[in-house]
Amino acid sequence: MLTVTDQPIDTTALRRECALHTAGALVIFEGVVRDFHQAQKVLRLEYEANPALAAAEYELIVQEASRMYPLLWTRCVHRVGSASPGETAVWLGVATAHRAQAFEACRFIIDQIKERLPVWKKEYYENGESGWINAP
Amino acid sequence: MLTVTDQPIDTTALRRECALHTAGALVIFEGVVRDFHQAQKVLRLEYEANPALAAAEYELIVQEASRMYPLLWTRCVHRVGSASPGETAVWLGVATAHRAQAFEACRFIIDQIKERLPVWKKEYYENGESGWINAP
Amino acid sequence: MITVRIDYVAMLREQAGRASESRNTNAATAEAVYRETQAAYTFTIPVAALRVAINDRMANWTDPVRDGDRLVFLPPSSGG
Amino acid sequence: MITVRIDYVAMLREQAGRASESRNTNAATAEAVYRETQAAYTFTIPVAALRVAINDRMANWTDPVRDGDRLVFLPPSSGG
Repeated sequence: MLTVTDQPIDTTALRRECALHTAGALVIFEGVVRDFHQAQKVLRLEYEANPALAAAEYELIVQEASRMYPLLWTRCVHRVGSASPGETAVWLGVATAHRAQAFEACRFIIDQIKERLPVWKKEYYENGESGWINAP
Repeated sequence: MLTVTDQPIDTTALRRECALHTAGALVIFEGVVRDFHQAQKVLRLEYEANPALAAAEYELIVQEASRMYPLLWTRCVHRVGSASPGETAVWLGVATAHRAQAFEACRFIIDQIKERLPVWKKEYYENGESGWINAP
Repeated sequence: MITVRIDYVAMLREQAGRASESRNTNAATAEAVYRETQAAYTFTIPVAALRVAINDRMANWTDPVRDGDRLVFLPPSSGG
Repeated sequence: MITVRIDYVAMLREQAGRASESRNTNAATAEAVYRETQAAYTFTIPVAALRVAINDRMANWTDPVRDGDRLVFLPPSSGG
């Protein structure tokens, strides 16, 4: 399940959602807002999402992953709105029976998220400029 | 840094230790005590470690990893003593600037931990038997 | 002439100066609708770099548009 | 004749029936010490499957042992 939230991501609550006695391995990825982008100091970011399309695309990604890996549990939260350096922008947890699967499935899902999830990031720099990331 | 503890691992406190504004990616691996081993139901496990040797071996592993990946932060805690299915046996967090490095470094370090860390696991089964894992 | 609803997101919202509109159009495909709005608002993102959703589902640029459809043009993802 | 301290861990502790001992020995290397204790306690783990630490450092089986050394024989890891 994917959730988008304009509040700081509660990593403790998310970790508690995974309470499987059958899981041997849990891999969590967190993307943290960085304070630099190509030598420009980043003061804050604005994330914008289309929640309905993002939720549907996330489910497609998980379906694709579950054809390759025996997933026991996945959960994702993406931040929207204003976020500061050091804050978690995306949290993804993947549980499987064995650790190789957990690493590979988590990597696959986050790579697809970065590529496909309809979420957009605008950075605001110390010099007063701003820019949408990946916009050609 | 590696810590061994005979108390449940406090994943919330560990996550809070990583507060880097420069980190872009954090990958956490958790090994969770499973309730089955080769079709036998596992009631509990006993973990035993040599803490001094384990701490030294972990530092060697991290040194090896840091020659391959630009690590910003690593932290590991291993449970010792009695643990039940569903409890976290090992927690490893690795932060780097970019996500590929974080996945690869975390995977490298946990693989080496499983291979080299002087920690031993004894499983106690529902049928009354028990066994040291990996003992030839 | 049909009427479609268009949501503008991210850079497109800023360049259009609006988050959505109801638009009367003779366009037959999603791509034709985008080219029409691109001309109207001087959007800088080429159609090849965008994806399109129709009625909350990912769609193809060659898909037909019908009266009452809701379109969203999706710039390249930059989440995470 | 020297005296070494040996810590027994995991399966070796169970098979020895003790966690440590001070042992008088004529063994010249870590391997010779292990073979002596293996005979005494009928340890089932072959030396090739073990590692050895001397004075809290990983060591080689061919390393010499000296009076007062502390040895730990390490079964294959099974942590995590």
